[in-house]
Amino acid sequence: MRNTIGYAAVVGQVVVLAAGAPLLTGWMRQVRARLEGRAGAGVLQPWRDTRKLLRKEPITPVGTGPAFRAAPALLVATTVVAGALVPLLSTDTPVSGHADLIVVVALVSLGTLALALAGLDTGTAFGGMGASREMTVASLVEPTLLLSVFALSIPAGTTNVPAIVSGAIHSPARLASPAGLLAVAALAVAVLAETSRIPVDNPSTHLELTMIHEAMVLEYAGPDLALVELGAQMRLTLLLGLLSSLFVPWGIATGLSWTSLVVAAVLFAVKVAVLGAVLAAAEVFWAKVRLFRVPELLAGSFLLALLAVTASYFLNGAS
Amino acid sequence: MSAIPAALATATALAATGALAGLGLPYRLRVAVVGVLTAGVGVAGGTAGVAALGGSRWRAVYSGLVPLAGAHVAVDALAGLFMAVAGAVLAAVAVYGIGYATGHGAHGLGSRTAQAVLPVFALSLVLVPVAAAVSTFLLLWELMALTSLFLVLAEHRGGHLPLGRSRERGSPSVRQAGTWYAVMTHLGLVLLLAGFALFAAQAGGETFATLRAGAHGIPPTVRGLVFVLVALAFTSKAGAVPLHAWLPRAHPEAPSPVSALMSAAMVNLGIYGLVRTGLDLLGGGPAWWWLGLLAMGGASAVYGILQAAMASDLKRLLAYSTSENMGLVLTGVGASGLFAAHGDKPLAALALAAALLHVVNHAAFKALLFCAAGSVLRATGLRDLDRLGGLRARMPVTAALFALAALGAVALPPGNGFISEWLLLQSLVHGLAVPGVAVAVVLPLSVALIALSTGIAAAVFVKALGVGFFARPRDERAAAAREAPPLMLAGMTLLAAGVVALALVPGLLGHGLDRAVGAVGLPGSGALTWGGLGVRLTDISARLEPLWVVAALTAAIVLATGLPRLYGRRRRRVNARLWDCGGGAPTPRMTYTATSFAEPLQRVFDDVLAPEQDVDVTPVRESAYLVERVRFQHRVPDRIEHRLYEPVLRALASTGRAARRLAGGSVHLYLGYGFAGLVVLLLALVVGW
Amino acid sequence: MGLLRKIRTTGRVAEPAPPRPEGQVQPSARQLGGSVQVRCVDAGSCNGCEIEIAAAFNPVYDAERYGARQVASPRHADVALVTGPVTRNMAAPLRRTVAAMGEPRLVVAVGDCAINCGEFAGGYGVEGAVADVVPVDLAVPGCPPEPEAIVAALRRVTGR
Amino acid sequence: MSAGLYTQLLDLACGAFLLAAVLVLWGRELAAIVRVFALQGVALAAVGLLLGAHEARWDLILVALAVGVLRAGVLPYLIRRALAVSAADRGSDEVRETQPLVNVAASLLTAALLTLLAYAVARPLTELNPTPATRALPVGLAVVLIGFFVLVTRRRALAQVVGFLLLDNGITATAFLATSGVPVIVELGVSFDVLLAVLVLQILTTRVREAFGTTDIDDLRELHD
Repeated sequence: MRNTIGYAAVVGQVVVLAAGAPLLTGWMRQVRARLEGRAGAGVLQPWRDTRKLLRKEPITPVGTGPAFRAAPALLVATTVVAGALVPLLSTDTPVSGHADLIVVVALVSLGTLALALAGLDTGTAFGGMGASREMTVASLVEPTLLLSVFALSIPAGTTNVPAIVSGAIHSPARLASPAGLLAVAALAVAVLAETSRIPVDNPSTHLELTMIHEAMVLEYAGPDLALVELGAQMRLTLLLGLLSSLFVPWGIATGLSWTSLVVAAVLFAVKVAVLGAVLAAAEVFWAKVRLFRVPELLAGSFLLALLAVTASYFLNGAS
Repeated sequence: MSAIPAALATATALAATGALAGLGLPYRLRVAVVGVLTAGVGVAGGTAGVAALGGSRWRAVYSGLVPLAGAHVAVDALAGLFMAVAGAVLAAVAVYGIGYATGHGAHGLGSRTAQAVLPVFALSLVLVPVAAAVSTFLLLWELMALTSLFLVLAEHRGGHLPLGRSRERGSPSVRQAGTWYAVMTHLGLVLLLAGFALFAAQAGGETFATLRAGAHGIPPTVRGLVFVLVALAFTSKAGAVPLHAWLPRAHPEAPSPVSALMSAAMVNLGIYGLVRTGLDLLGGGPAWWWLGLLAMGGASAVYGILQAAMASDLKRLLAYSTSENMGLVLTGVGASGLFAAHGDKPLAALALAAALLHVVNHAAFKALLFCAAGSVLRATGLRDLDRLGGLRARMPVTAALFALAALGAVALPPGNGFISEWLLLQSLVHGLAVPGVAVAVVLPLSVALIALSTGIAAAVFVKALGVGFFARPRDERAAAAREAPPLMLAGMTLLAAGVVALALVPGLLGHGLDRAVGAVGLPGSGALTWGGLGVRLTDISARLEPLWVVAALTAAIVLATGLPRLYGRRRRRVNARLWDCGGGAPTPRMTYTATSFAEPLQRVFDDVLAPEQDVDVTPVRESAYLVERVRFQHRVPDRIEHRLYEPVLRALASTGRAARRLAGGSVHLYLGYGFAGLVVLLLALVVGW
Repeated sequence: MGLLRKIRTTGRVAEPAPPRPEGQVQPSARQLGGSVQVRCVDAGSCNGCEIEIAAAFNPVYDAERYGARQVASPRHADVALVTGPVTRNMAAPLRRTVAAMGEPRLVVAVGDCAINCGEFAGGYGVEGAVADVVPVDLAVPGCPPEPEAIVAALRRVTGR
Repeated sequence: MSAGLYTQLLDLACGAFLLAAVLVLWGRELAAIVRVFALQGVALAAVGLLLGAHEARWDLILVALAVGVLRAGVLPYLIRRALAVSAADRGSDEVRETQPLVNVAASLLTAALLTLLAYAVARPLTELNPTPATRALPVGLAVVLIGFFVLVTRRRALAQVVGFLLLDNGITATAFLATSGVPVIVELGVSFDVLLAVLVLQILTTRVREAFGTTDIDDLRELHD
């Protein structure tokens, strides 16, 4: 029984992630549309897009190689594995011992890297441009991510995500400390950069010269494109979910019971929907920054992460 | 007990035979025989190393071998680790080298001298960790330096290439690299000599056992001086910034198998020397030693990888990446010493284990990377990424192996580099429990620097793989490339097997690593438990089982490709032209080159890199408004070299000129100098005593 | 804060959706199932139609609510909105663009020029109407066509 | 107020205080910088109030309130007025710090190092008497350093004024945290000085602008040459 629920939680996390990701994107577009005075295409539209793309004919551009073919599946796979590891619904799963935050961060980077290689593999100017920019941004995000990990791991004494989350559930004061808040801010900026959102990248741009993520995937069509889009949407959901798990952990199942799992799923949906709405609303107010202003943004988030580390060390009485 | 001396004796015998064979045999036979014998040296040395890792130890004194002191030798697990790494790399690279030198013709690596020196270099790589006395160590160290110098210079005439084209870069760069290498390595030797002489004089003996026993009686300032001298020499050998200047010159110019040996086995010995003297012989030291190492490590990691990001020469890129990885190792060693200085032995053991594991991992993937780069060089005569490209279709095995090694180098799962970096990060993250302001300030910075270097490393190897091997060829030579011959592929496959094993089951290495860490007096298995599949930290809830990560990823890939197929209409996959914006087929010139790929990073780090560019516009003769030609030059010089070395060199040159003025040629003048010197000395004695 | 106030006072500007247009959903568009990605190709138009297409996607007409969205690459697209008479220079790029789109794909000719070269018929630089270059599935007449007409055509493709 | 809650709130206030300094460094829009500066004044007052409430000292509370009124109300108002005047004269050029001497990313990284330095320096002081207040001492020092840094690297006179005020905020915070409140007289004296300085600077700025049409400090160098 114990194992059944545990595995159910893992499968549930992956299913919620995969099924919910397009809905989250649809929801965010809907929020944005309403703020812009439009009617919007409905929350289900990304699922319709995916369905249609899966029905379309797969295309292999001549001159591309295995990296181009494998990247979409790898992108989705890394997100699925990371999604199975982090405690989105439950902290007590059979895999929770493996859920190391550094591993999760590295898995997400692996997906980025696969897509960048695919962009270079096409040999088009836009593919290379997207890959180059994406890797630049990704390499600058890395210090922020790892320092945030560092800051979060100090009070918990471990980098194990379920341990951090359950620790936070039991002593909520940790979250309201300066260290916690600074780490949230730093991680939030890093998440924006990792998921190619405004102000780092504009997900709905049509101008190739301003693209980062889109430029890498210009050659994908049909089912491959469906996987790429799904992968990107799942990544957004995963990272927003991780953010909510780390900083609003209440409701995540810590024990093993079916009810708590269902409650956790509902609360997860609510939390991510709220975060998504906030993000979508913020995107209406912000503009994309110039590519060479992005380092400033990331340097700022790095500073916040560093302050989080020092604050958690000095203020919370490690001495 | 008996395995180690027997193996070492075999290695020595094989190396001697190899040297003779290299001198005597005709070209075709020579390459094969020397290759096999060198591989034998590697296997024998590796066997000895593995035996030492397994727990056996050995010590001996051969009083006749070295005048005055006699040769002291000893093998413990720490030495064993480095011997095993060197041996394994040697065995695989020697096999690769047979194929490489065969194609090369009787020049370059195939030449008589190079083939005679190669086995000796191999032997020295295996034997340096065996030395157990200062004189023995320095002799072997110098042997290694000299033989490697010979090999770096092997292609000074310009290697002969199978396609009958001359190499892109002529021999001047080889000669220049040789000069830099010779000067820096010998300055290092001088420092080593000074440091060890001081140490031995104070400890009252030159065997490592005496040094170890006498280290604690030495006054702290002298100990500090010894450490600084020795550390400068060893970090220079390891290619740490700012003493790295020889590395990005010598490694690219050496024949590729030699580059692989230097980057994967020789630089490690710098780390070995540092661990041996700093942690073992001197028995640890005050925090400032280790803070210095941490600073050096962080600087090397970030600066090395930044230069690698700017490099468009494939082998130069790999050389700078060596600098980066040695920086990471130095960070681990520094953290280990720092924790030990503050009394946290288990954490110190964890940091050292991470550093040593990274040495092993780096050796595996870097040897493979250099070999793959060598295959590319041999097939195309090109090292310039801007001209390569499209090799994945023409050299599929080489490309796949390069990709595998690159995965290790970017330190992402499931690569092997990730495991050691994970351990290193864990040791740093949990290091905050160690008291001390310096620790609290330095550790977050170290984590940030490691993270930055890892992030940029990802960009670097995406560039190397994506620009160098993917897309389309940008040069006819790259378009005409053919897969490397079977022997080279065999050597690379051996290395690849090592990379895969290290990536999937690092636990196999566990006990050996514990013993190696234990050899310097830290509790080997105090902080780590090596399960069958992975690593687990003892006091902290953290574990990593790479095999499971790989299994999960594979399952997820199957799921991600399979599920859509079930739903989709199963239309046939069709081929289509690349989308060209409707403007006609994109030419290879339109693809992104390495330089353009690195451009955003270069702009971000403008202040650090200080690139130089100049635009030269030539108008036509008739009118100043019509442009005939625009020349744009852009290069990213090694700024540290620029700022640090050139002033020193200039100062040296002017001193030289001044000295010439002093040396007037008159015998009286020289005698006068001697007399004045004597008087001054006596005066000093009178005043001093 | 100014923007927030503006959003609140403006409210919804999208006009109420008109009834579903007459005429069958394009048979080849049935598989698309309510999701249509659009790539615009200007084959030589006077840019009057472009302005109307832009208007069709603005908040007032909001073609996006019927499931149509503009994309940056023909690989991602199901529908090519082609405007203008096809000039000699744009004939090959137009063919390539349509060829780059995966099946099922549709071509919508927008504006009189695209249907029969309009004002420019017989011009020395004109290759012909869109139908002379690539097979056309739907035509939106008008010079320029009103945004409603463009939206109606797109709705016949999305079926919503 | 329980000890735990007090520590929590104090830490939060200090965190906000430091964060505001960082944001001042980050921002380009002078109006936004002034807004952030006002928020920092609020955080500073909160620190004082918390300390006063914890130790039940009315003088401290009074000082904190005065500081709050001055730093979150009066000074930002004055600077904003100066800003409005210059914006009216010179247009948008004057209200943005477009080209600081050190680029923004580098100055953020420098701020990181300065913070670490402040922590390292304050460590021995903290160890003398480890209370929640002294433990937060590095925050005050870090703001002093960051303020100084702003003062050094900014070109616009108004941005420099903010830098100077940041420095002063830092000194006040350090005083609050280290000794649980400076004597009222000293605090009033310092604040008065600051007010004076702002007035002087404002007059100077106006003069400079009238004479040269811009407040880019680098242009002043031409006077010297």
